[in-house]
Amino acid sequence: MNSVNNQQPLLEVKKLGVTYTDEKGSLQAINEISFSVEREQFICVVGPSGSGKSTLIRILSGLLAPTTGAVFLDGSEIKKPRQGVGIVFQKANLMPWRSVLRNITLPLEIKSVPIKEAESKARELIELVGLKGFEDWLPQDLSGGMLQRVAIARSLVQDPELLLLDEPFGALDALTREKMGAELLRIWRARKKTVIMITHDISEAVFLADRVLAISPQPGNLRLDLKVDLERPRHEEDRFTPEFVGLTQQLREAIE
Amino acid sequence: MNSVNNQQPLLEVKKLGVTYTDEKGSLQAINEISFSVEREQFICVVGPSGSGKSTLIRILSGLLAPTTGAVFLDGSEIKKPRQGVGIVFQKANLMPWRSVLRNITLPLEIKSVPIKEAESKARELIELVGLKGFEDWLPQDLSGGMLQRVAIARSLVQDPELLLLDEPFGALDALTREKMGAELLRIWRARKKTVIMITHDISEAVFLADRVLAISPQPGNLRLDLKVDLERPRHEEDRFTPEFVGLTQQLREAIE
Amino acid sequence: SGKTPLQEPSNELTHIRLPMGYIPNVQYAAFYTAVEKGFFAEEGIELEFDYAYETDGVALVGANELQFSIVSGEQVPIARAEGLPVVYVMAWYEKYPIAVISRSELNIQKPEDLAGKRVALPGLFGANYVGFRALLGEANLKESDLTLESVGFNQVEILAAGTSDAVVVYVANEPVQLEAQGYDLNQILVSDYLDLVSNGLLTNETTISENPDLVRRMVSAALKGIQYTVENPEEAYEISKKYVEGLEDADQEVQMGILRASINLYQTDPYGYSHPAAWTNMQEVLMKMDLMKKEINLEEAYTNEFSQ
Amino acid sequence: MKVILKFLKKVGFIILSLAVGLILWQAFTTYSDIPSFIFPTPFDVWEKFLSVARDGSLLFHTLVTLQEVLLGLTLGLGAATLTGYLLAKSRTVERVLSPYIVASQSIPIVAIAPLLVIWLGPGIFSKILTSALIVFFPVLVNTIVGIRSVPVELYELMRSLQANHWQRIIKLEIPAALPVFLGGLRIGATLAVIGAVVGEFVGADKGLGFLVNVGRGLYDTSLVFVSVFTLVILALGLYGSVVFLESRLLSWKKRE
Amino acid sequence: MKVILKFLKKVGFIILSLAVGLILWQAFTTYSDIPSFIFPTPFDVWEKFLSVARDGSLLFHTLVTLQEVLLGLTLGLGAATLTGYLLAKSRTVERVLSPYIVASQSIPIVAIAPLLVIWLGPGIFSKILTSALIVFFPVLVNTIVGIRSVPVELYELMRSLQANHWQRIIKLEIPAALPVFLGGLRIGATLAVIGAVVGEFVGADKGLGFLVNVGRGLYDTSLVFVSVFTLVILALGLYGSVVFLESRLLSWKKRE
Ligand SMILES: Nc1ncnc2c1ncn2[C@@H]1O[C@H](COP(=O)(O)OP(=O)(O)OP(=O)(O)O)[C@@H](O)[C@H]1O
Ligand SMILES: Nc1ncnc2c1ncn2[C@@H]1O[C@H](COP(=O)(O)OP(=O)(O)OP(=O)(O)O)[C@@H](O)[C@H]1O
Ligand SMILES: [Mg+2]
Ligand SMILES: [Mg+2]
Repeated sequence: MNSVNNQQPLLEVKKLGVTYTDEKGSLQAINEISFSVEREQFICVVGPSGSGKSTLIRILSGLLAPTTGAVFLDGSEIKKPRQGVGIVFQKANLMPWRSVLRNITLPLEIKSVPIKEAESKARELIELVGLKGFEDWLPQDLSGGMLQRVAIARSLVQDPELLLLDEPFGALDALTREKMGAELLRIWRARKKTVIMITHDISEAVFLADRVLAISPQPGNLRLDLKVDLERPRHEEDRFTPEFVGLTQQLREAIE
Repeated sequence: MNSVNNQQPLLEVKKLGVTYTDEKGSLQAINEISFSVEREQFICVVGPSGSGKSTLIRILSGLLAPTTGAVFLDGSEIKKPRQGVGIVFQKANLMPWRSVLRNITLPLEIKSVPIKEAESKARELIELVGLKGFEDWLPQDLSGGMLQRVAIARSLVQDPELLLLDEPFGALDALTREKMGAELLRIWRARKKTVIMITHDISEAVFLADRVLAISPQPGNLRLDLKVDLERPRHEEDRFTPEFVGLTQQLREAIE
Repeated sequence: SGKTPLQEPSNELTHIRLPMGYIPNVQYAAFYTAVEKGFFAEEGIELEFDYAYETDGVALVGANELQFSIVSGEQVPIARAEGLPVVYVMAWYEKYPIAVISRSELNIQKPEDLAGKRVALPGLFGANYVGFRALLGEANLKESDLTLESVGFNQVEILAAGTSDAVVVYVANEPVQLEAQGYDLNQILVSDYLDLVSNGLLTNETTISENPDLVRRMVSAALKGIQYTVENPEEAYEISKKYVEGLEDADQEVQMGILRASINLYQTDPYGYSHPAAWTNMQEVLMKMDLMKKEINLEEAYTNEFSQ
Repeated sequence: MKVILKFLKKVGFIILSLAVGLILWQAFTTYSDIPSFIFPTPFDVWEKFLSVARDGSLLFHTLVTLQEVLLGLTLGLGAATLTGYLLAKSRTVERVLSPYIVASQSIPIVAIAPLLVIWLGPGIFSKILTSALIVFFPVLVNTIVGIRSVPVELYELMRSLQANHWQRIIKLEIPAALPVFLGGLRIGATLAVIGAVVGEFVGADKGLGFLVNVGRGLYDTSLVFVSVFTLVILALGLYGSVVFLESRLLSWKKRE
Repeated sequence: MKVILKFLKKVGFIILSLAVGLILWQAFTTYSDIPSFIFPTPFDVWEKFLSVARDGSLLFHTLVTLQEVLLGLTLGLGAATLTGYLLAKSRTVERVLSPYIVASQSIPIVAIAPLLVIWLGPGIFSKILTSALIVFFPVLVNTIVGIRSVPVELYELMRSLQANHWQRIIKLEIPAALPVFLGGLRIGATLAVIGAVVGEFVGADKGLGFLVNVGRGLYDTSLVFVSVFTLVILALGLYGSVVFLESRLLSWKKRE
C-alpha cells in the first residue's frame, strides 16, 4: 500500500518551537519539543489550556509553519497541508448547507474524484461510523455526537495514513464522550490508522492511547512520554483498576 | 433564621408530572415523580439527555407550572418564581454588558436594595468564590470556570435557602470541572444551603452529593434514590475506592 | 439671512400664502416689488411666498385650501377639465413664455425647420410641452416627424453638450444664460406664431363668490407691482435681491437680462387683461394634445372683471 | 395539508389587513370632504386602473420600468458583489475606497440624478444607473459582512483539504455568504424600483415614474395612485422573488 | 501613543484618498473642455464655498436642514422604536401591520413628498415628515431584530429574579438590543438627511436642498457642489455621531 521504508517512524518532530508574533508582542507557544510516532500507534496528547496542544496539531497538519525545528512525515518535511493527513477539529466544522453525505464527499470533490465514486466511498464510511439512514440529514438536525461522527468520516474519506484529532469530543457530555471514545477505538482498529489525538481528559487519554504525551503550559514543553501497556480491547471497568489509576495520577502530576 | 417548622422537609415533590404541548403534539417529559429534600442536603440528579432533568429544575424554580401533582417549598406550593431560591443555569447566563460586580448585584437591584448595600454583599460573595480583583472585569474576558463562579455568586447574593443548579459545569473541561466541584463543596459548607444539582457526570454526582437521584428517560421516572455515605471532606483519590466505584456502577445501571 | 418678507404684523391684514410655481427668482420681481412698495399692505394683504410645485398650488386652490396661486395659462383649462373649480383672474404675462432655441450654425429659424431634428425638453407636461406642441401644430408637424427627448430641467447643459439640436426653454431664462456664456442662438418664440394664455393669477369659484373684494384687492396690488416694475426695472432688481437667494453673488448682467426679458413678456395694455382669443387657442391646442378629455366652458375659466 | 392551512392563514391575514385599510380609506374619503383630485376614493382609483389596464398603457409603462429595474439591479448587484468581495479581502483597498463609499451613500440620489441624465442622455441608461447606484450600497455592505462572516475554521478546513482559489470561492464563500448577501438583495430589490423612478422623475417619456408625473400634470390623482400602487406591487413582487429565492437556496436554514 | 498613531494612520488614509480624488477631479476639469457652469473645478467650488461661508448663508441653510434632520430623526426614531417594540412582542400586531410596512418601504418617497407638502404646507413639518418616514423602516427592522435577539435565557433569568415589566425593559431589553438598534440608527442617520432634502426639493425657501435648487436655477453649479458637499458632510457628521455613541454605549463590546 505504501512504498516508503516502513522501518522509519511515520512522523518525526525535531526540536519544534513555535512563537506567535503580532502587533501586541510575541508569545512562545511551544518550546523545543521532539518526539516521533510509529505507524498505527494511537497517541494522546494531554495538557492544560494554553499549553500549545492546538498549535502542535496545526503544525502537524501543515496549516502553520514552525518557527524553529521541523516536522517530517514519511521522511519528508511538512511545509503545507498535504495528502495523507486527516484532521478532526474540536468543533465538528461541518458545512451547514451540505447534507451528511455531501460533507463527507467534500474532500474528494476537491480532488475532483467523480461524484459517483466519491459517494460510494462516503457511504462506506457512513456505515462505519454508524450513521446509516442519516445520509441526507443536515448538520443542524444531528446531535453533537453524530456531528463528530460525520467529521471523523470526512477525515477518513481520503484514506489518510495519519489522523489528527484536536479535542474531538470537547463539546460532548460525559456519557456521549465515553461512547464516542469506544467508537473511535473500533474505527481505529478497523482501519489501522496512525492517530494523534488531543484531549483535556486524562482518563480518556489513558483509556484510548498506546502512549500519552503530557505537555506543560507556556511555553509548551514535553513533560512526560508515557507508554500505556493496558491490554486491548479495553472496557469501562478497566478505569477502576490500580494500573489505570496509577497512570492517570502520574499524568496528573506531570501537568500540574 | 427561619420561623417555619424545621422538622418538615424543605422541599416536597408530590406526584409531579409534566407534559409539554405545542402545535406538533404533546410530549410527556416527567411521569409522576415524588421525593422530598431535607434542609442542608446536597442532592445530585443524574440521567441521560432528554430525561427531564432541566424540566424538573424549571418546575422547582417556579418558571414552569406542573401539569399534574405539586411542589411545596417550606410547606407552601410553588407556583411562580419566588424569594429564597437561587438558580445557576448550564450557560453562566451573565449579562455581557455588566461587570462581574454588576452581574452579581443584579438580583438585589431588582429588589431595589440600595446600591451601596448591594455592592458590599456582592463583594463578600466575590471573595467567597475566589474572584477578588476581577470585580470590574467583563464576562467576555473571563474563562468558563470564572463565569460559572460569577453565576454561583449571583445565585447566592439573595441568601436563598435553596440552590438549584442545572448542569452548571457542563461547558467546562474535565480538569476545570473537578476544581469547580471542590469549590462548590467548599461554598456549600461555608453557607450551609440546600443544594439540588443536575449533572450528566455520574462520578461527579457521587463525589459531590449526599444523595443521588437517577432519572430514566422519556418520560422521566425516578429509577434510583441513592444515599452516598462517603465521609466528608472527600478527596480526588476517593474516586478510586471500591465504595465509590460501586456507587457509580449502581447508578450507571439504573439509567441505562 | 432668511429671505422671508418682513412686514409689521397687523390684525387687519389678510394673510395670503401664494404658491409661485418655481424657486425664488428675479422673474418674480413684480411681486417682490409690490410687497416692498407696500402695495399689498395698502390692500390689507400680507403675502407669504410659497415655492411649491405649480400643480400643487393649483390643486390647493382648487380644494379651496388656498385662495390664490400663480400659474401658467395652460394649467387652467386642464384643471377645470378635471373638475377643479379654479378661475384665472389676472393676466400677468401677455406672451406665452416658451421658445425653441438652437445653435445658430444649425440654421433652425422657423418651426418647419425642426422636422427630423433632435429636440430636448424637460418632459411631456407643463408649459414647455404645450408651447412646443403649439409650434409644431403651426408648422403642421407631428411629434413623430422629429426626435423628442425628455431630459428634465437640463436644457442648457444639453445644448452646451450638443447632444440635441434644439431645446425647448423658458424665453426669459435659458437663452439669456446661454448667450452670456457666448453661445450664438436662434430662437423660435411661440408667441410669434400663436396667442396663448400665459402666466397669471388663479383663484377659485368659492373665493370669487364669497370674497370678491379680496380678489379685487389682490389683483389691484399685483397690477401695481407689475406696472412699477415695468417703469423701474433697476429698482425692482435691487428689491429682488432681498428675496432671491444668491442673486447678489450671481452674474448681475445675466440676472438683469433675465428681468428685462421677463418684462418684455408682461402685459402692456391694459394690465391684467386676458384676451378671449388666447383662451380659444389654448383650448384647441390642449384638446389636440389630448391633455383635456372634454371641452370646457371658457367663460367660467377666466374673468377680466377684477383687472379693470 | 398543514402547509396549505398555514399559507391560507398567512394570506388571510394579509387580505384582512388590506381590507381594513380599504375600508378606512373609503370611510375617510366619504366623511371628510376632500375633493377627489386631492385624495381619490378607492372606487375612483379602481375605475382608473381598469381604464389604463384596458388600453394597455399601464402594462406598457410597467414593462418599461421593470426593464430599467432589472437591468439596474443586475448592474448594481454585479458591481457591488465584485467590489464587496475585494473590500472584504483587502484592508488596503477598503481603506482607500471606504471614504468614498460612505460619502456616496449620503449623497441624495435626487441631487445627482439630473447629472446622470446630462451625462448619459434621456434614454434608459440614466434610469438604469440611478437604479444601480441606489442598489449598490446595501448589497456591498452585505457582501462584505457575508464574506467576513465565513467561519475561519471552514477556511482552515478548505486549506487543509488543499482546495484551490476557485474551489474556496465556489464551495465555501458563496454558500456561506449567501444568507447575508440575500438579505442585502432583499433591500436592494425594493430600492432598485425607487432608483428607476427617481431617474424617470428627472426626465423620461415612459415608465411608471413618468406616469406619476403625467397624472400630476393632469390633476388626475387617481392616475397617480394607480401608478404608485403599481410601483409598490412591482417592488413587492421583486421582494417576494428574493424571498422565494431565499427559501430555495437557503432551504437548509429553513428549520432554524 | 499607540492609539494616537493608529488614529493618525486612519486619518492619513482618508486624507490620502481624498487628495487622490481632488487631483483626479482637477485633472478631469483641466483636460476636458467642459465649461465650468456644467462642471466646476475644485478651485471654483472652493471660492464659492468661501463666499457663502463668509456671508453666513451657508451656515443659515445648513442649520435649517440640520434642524429638520434632527427633528425628523427624533420623530422617525420614536415612532419606529415604539412600533418595533410592539411588533417584536406581538405576532398578531406584526401580521396586521407588516403588509403596510413592507409596502411603505417600497413607495418611492419622491413620489409622495409632494403630497406631504400639499397636506402639511410648505413649512418645516413636511420636511420633518419626509425625513422621519425614510428613517422609520431601517430603525424599525433593527428594533425588531434587536429585541428578538435578546437571549431567551436572560428573559428566564429576569423572570426567576421576579423582575417587573419595567425592570425587564430597562435592565435587559434596552441594553441587549442596543447593538443591533444602533446599527439601524447608523443607516437612519444618513437617510434622515436624504429625507429632509427630498422634502426641500419639493418646495422650500430655505435649507441645503433649496440651495441646490437655487444653484441650478442660477446656473451656479459651484453652489450646487458646495451644497451637496455640505449635505454629505452633514450626513457623515451624523453617521460619525452614531459611531461615537456606539463606542461609548457599547464599550463592553469593543474588544470583540
Ligand atoms: N494565532 C495566535 N496568535 C497569537 N497567539 C496564539 C494564537 N493561537 C494561540 N495562541 C496562544 O498560544 C498559546 C497556546 O495556544 P493553543 O491554542 O495551542 O493552546 P491549547 O493547548 O490548544 O489550549 P486549549 O486547551 O485552550 O485549546 C496560548 O497562550 C494562546 O493564547
Ligand atoms: N419547551 C419545550 N417544549 C416541548 N418539549 C420540550 C420543551 N423543553 C423540553 N422538552 C422536551 O422534554 C424532554 C425533557 O427535556 P429536558 O430539557 O428536561 O431534558 P434534560 O434531561 O435536561 O436533557 P439534557 O441533558 O439534554 O439537558 C425532551 O424530550 C425535550 O425535547
Ligand atoms: Mg486547543
Ligand atoms: Mg438540560
